[in-house]
Amino acid sequence: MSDKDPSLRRNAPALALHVPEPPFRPGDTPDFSSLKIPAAGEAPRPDSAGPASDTYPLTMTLVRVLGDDSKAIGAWDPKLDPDTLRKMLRDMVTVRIFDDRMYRAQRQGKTSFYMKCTGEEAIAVAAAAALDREDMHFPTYRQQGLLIARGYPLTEMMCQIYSNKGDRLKGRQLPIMYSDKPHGFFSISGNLATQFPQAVGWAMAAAIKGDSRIAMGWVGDGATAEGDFHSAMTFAAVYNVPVVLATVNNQWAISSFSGIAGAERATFAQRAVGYGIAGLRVDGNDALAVYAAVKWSAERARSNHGPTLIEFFTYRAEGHSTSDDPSGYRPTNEAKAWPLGDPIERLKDHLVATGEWDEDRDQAMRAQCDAEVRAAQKESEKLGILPQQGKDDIGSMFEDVYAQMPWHLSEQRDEALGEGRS
Amino acid sequence: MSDKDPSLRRNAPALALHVPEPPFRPGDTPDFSSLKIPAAGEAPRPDSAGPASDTYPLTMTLVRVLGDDSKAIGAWDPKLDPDTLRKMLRDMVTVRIFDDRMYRAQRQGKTSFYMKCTGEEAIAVAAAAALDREDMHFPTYRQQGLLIARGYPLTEMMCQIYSNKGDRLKGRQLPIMYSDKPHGFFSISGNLATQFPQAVGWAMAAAIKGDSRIAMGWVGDGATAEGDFHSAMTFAAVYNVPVVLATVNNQWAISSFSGIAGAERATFAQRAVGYGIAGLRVDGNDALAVYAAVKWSAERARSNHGPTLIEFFTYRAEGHSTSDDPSGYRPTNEAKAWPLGDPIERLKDHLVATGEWDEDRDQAMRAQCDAEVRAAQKESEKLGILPQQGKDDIGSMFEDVYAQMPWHLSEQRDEALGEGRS
Amino acid sequence: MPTFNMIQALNDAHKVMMAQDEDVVVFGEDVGYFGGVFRVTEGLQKQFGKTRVFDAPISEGGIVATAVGMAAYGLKPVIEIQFADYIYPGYDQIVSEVAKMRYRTAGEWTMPMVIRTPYGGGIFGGQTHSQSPESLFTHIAGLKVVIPSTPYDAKGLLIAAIEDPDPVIFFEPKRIYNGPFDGHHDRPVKPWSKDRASEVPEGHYTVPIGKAAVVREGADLTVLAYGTMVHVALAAIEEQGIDAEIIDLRTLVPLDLDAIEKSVRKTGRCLVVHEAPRTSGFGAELVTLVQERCFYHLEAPVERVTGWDTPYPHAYEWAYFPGPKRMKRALEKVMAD
Amino acid sequence: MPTFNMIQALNDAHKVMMAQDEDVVVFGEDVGYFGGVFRVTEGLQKQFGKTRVFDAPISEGGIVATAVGMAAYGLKPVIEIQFADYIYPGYDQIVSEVAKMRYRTAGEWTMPMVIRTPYGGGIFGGQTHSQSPESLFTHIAGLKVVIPSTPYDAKGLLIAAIEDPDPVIFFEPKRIYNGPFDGHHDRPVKPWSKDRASEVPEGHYTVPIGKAAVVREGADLTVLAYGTMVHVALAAIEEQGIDAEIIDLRTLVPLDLDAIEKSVRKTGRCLVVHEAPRTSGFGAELVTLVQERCFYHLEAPVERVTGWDTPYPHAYEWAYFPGPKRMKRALEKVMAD
Ligand SMILES: Cc1ncc(C[n+]2csc(CCOP(=O)(O)OP(=O)(O)O)c2C)c(N)n1
Ligand SMILES: Cc1ncc(C[n+]2csc(CCOP(=O)(O)OP(=O)(O)O)c2C)c(N)n1
Ligand SMILES: [Mg+2]
Ligand SMILES: [Mg+2]
Repeated sequence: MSDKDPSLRRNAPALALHVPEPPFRPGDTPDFSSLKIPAAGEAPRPDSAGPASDTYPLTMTLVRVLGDDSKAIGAWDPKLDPDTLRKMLRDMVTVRIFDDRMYRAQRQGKTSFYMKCTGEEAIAVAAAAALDREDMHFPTYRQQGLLIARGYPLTEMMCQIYSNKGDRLKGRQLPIMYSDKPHGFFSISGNLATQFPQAVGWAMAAAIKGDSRIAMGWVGDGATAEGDFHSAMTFAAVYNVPVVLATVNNQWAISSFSGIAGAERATFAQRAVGYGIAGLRVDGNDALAVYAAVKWSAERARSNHGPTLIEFFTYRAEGHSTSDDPSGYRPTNEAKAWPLGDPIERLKDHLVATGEWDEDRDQAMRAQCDAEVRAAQKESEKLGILPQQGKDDIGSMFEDVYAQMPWHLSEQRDEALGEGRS
Repeated sequence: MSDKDPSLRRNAPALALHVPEPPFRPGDTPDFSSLKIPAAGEAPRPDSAGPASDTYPLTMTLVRVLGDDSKAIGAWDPKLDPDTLRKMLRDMVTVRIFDDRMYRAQRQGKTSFYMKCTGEEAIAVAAAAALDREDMHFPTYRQQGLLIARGYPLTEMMCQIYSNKGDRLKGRQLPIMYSDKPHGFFSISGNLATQFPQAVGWAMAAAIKGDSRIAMGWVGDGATAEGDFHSAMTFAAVYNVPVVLATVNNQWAISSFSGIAGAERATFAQRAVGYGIAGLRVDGNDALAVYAAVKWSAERARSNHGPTLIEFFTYRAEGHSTSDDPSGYRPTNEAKAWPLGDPIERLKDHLVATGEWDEDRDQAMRAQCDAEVRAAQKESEKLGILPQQGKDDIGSMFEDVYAQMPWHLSEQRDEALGEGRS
Repeated sequence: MPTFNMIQALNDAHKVMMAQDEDVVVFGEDVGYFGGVFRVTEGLQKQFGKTRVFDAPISEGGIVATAVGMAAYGLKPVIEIQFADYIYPGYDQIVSEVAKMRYRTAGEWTMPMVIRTPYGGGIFGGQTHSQSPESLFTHIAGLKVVIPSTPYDAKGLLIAAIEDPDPVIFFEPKRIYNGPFDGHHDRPVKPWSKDRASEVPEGHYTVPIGKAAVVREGADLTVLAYGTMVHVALAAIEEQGIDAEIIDLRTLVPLDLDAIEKSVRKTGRCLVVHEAPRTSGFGAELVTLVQERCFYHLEAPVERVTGWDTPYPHAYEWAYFPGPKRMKRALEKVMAD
Repeated sequence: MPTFNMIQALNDAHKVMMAQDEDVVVFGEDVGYFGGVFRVTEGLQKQFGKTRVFDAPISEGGIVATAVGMAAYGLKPVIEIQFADYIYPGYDQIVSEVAKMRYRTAGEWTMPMVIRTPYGGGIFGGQTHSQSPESLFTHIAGLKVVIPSTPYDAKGLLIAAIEDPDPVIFFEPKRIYNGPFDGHHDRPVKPWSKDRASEVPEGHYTVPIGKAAVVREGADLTVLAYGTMVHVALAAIEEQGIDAEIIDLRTLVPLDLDAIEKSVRKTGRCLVVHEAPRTSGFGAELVTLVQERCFYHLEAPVERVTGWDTPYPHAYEWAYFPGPKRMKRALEKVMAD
């Protein structure tokens, strides 16, 4: 029995709960023609040392650089040299191929789990290019592009995915939960959003120490709902922290569309306004726009002008993970209908349009990337695949809980070793 | 040894941590002359059924109704009849006297703890007047005015404060942690901000049930930093929840000024912009403005136009609680210097200025309130004060953990009773 | 009688209760249109509408907090935390609010709600899809803690939990959602349909909260287990040929101490089994109670079989999981002493 | 040698370490200019500057999370959670991040930090200023849990905690901040200055983490206690005239099991004492370990003296607190059996 007694209320209207629903469900024909996409080059580029309020209009539009003619246009054009662009293209292609191979490896039973970032490659790759090599990233599981762009060996990534003898994390983490300090890539957590305020803490430490390195935190659209998002924003605002906070809005959180995280009413970039920090909303499938926005935010942070929240607007083109089948909650052809295109094709077209690239070079580059990935896979599989693991070196399971193994873990290790032998 | 190696960085500037500092510390002469206070009547009043963005300018100013001449002015004037105003004045005076008596009772050793709301009386009292009697409040410990305005017996409040035989909460809660369902006053929690998303949940339930009652949640400026604040805002925005969310910005959280919660960069009302819900910033010492803002938000919620975040700008005129001595962290005369005045005097002056009140009536009313509070105190002290409690009915300590007492609590109760006898 | 796996049984319990009681609402991450990542809430939104079954933002704290508000209003929220490993952002609301509300309001406000969450190992879920945090809830006065081990119990206990006037943390052993598991990961997976406990009556029935089940009678040893470990324990004592009495606790709080005492008084030996890490696991409370109550009946120290005091390491799934080998050694020990 | 109460001793430990190690930073609610609501950080901001000692927003989750980031950078954060009752919003970051970081990164990232927090009853703080949640941390692999009971130990243990390469949850028994407490709330309060343990050396010294202290030798009974209860236990056995050995655990994880075993083997009886609720309290782990390791030496069941399995009720402060009467009955029981 509920408390309510509607008779208490005269002629007040009945209240109603609004439950957001995505525009399209399985069976519908996705049609994004009503989506308002600002033209490339339109967004103004304020001074990165200016007041945060200068950026507020930018939280409700999209910073876009690549025009329909594939030319770079407007104030946000980062005017990158072709070599940088070609490296970005190559990195993005490598990510795509890497994802495909590892997805397949999971399907072949070589590991337990995999997550792709298909359609989102521009974001991590261009962010890596825009930050300095010594800056620190606090990523989620869809920023494999950071590692690849920073030259982390593919074999290391694969060994982690296979939890094999080459896995520097000793088989302890779920596949793709990479960690690498030398490459400025903080340990990925399975607990969503935890890394976002951690990035702020790292940058606070840098500021305390008078360092010049900054941090960049990452979070998904769905995970912005966690309290940790608010912690990150609050601490970043209070202490004017030199951090770039990125929300990758790929419009889905497993089966929940971004409306369940609040996107019906406000952009994710707009959250910045609430805290009085700078905010930018960026076409995440436009590598140049991504680069430019991260560069701007990094400049701002590095000159003690404070944090920036960036929303990268994109689309999760594939399933959430190997455990997910998106045909259960969205039309299968929605990714194709998504109007902001494939970030790889868009960057390639730009290079072609500016005479810096052609089909032949593209084919050759892709073949090379493919060969590299295959070679790395072969190499790493020599060190084993998951089904063979977990039998040797069982004692290692008890290491690194503490710096020194306490008695109770030594005892348990001996028990476990005893089991192993029995 | 820290990680940093400044030599890594060429000639980048040193990063610096900004640690907010209040304008005045003990020894300083508080001077608020640079504080920009918008004139009463200036703020426009948008349609309560309009888009949230209509309110955004209102998040960065102050809705004020009572002018320097003590007349009500502008679109927000709620045009209340004098009886309502006189009741509000009376309630506010009662709150002030109640606080003084109970503070003194604590100092006399009659109870363990007390918290005043001096300077903030207008907020709860006017909010109670603006909402319907059946609407539900999820308060903090500084909304005693809600109970008093809704006619909750003072003796009940005092019995709770004394944890005595008359305490409906059976002596289980710290003084002032009231709870009363019939008066639409949810159980106060010692854990800051927990009630804020609970208010949203209650209002979600009302919406699910097609009820017409709405909820109002309350939180302090300091406590907005908790993750629960973000939960409340997110759920309220996502489901278009019929809830009024109030932040009482009294500029202090124990010893920390509001800058430590982010007030240097954005108002607390501005948080609303980040979620795309309506936001209002209100002079909390202006009872008419408080009333008008709550009324507007309630209308909005009740007509399914969604949630509103209101910031009530005020000043905590006394210590945080009986455990606190604010002279350790702010000038003792800061409260006096605070330019927005005493809410009681301001409402009184308004009534006088409109010919609805005079000094004699005021004196008489205050004497009456004083007598009522004294009588209630006498009455409730008949039922005991704290130092006498906790000896009888020890078995009650084990009730209400569950609906049915499980064996382990029966056993423990018997043990406790055994101790009591020994 | 239909044959259900545990997911179907839980789904059916929702349906029964949502049809019977309009105040029951269901929400959580991905539970609406999609029906939950383990599909426990499949079809509920279609049947009962979007305002009674809906997706929630990824905020376990917000999910619990809004459920508190709903319960205060008079609804009965049944919420899903996607994995028990993700319950911690909601821990403050559970510990400080849900658990204490009846007490601090002297019964004025109560918190009839069910917090469902899949827990436990055995699926190569790594550190954050394998945890067994039940003891962290057993320490909190005001909560009931329930863990079923069969489809029949899952449905009956879930219905009882929804009808219970107090908040219930309902842990679902995800490894046995689709079939019982004897701990031999290298053997073929057995479906529930081959097990008698998959015969689940239609409609409303309850399995009482606070009552353990003696799933096997025996004379020489009492084994206390719950969730997946009930099945692992059953297999292990058969393999070792020990005439053990196996008690499936089903409810950890309030505990069925009578059943435990009775059995240990009879057998004189006791083994406590869980997946969670050893130190301060619920096994510690069980051992303590047994030694407090049956001290003079004990012929040997009560033994514990548990997970290790480490995070749950991905590749070492079977070295971490308390499987047949760990059971065997403990059985030998407790019988030899 | 200066005479310090526990607050001064803790304050001094901060000063020693902040002067010695530039990477030590201190933050939390009200810890900056004001010096903390219990004044433990008084004067630190003035001495070490605002960027090393500062107020934090009221967000225990954010405080722990930013400390994680700082530790990842290479700093050593010493953070204050104003009351242990308010640690739960930070529980996810502590359990999922702080505790597991070294493990999940195979030692690449470590979390040397101290999370200080006042805990326990005896001050009429009601439900949310009296809790003893230590067992909720002892279950989490990767954390160390330390609880001092004297000014001397407080300083030495806090310095050891700050120097420790692993995260330490440092519970401070607030009832004895200003003086030891024998459980007789009706007697005059004794200041620390009358106690030998208030003689605190200047400068740097450590009390090792993982080592218990035998605070009274005895032959007939072993009492395991920590925090405020060490003093309550001492008084109780004197009053009962029992020749008990009292062990102040000082560290709960990693536990000094050797000291415990040695004592129980000698005495044959054991009583475990804490303020926290009984069910799944740390006492359960202690009882379990004692019966696992000393079963054949035990002459009677190990007894527990604890808080009740209820929230901490304001007016019933002394009916809840495990004081002399509860001690007496348990002592009689454990000695009689
Ligand atoms: C605290 C927590 N709650 C729930 C989950 C389960 N979970 C894993 S990924 C995911 C969706 C995240 O969506 P989003 O943040 O948008 O990131 P995306 O996957 O789209 O990159 C969920 C709910 C989790 N890992 N952690
Ligand atoms: C979760 C939690 N953290 C810390 C505290 C301790 N505490 C009690 S009141 C307070 C300050 C609150 O300030 P604010 O929210 O501004 O409210 P005000 O007291 O000014 O009304 C603090 C830190 C608490 N009660 N709960
Ligand atoms: Mg997403
Ligand atoms: Mg305040």
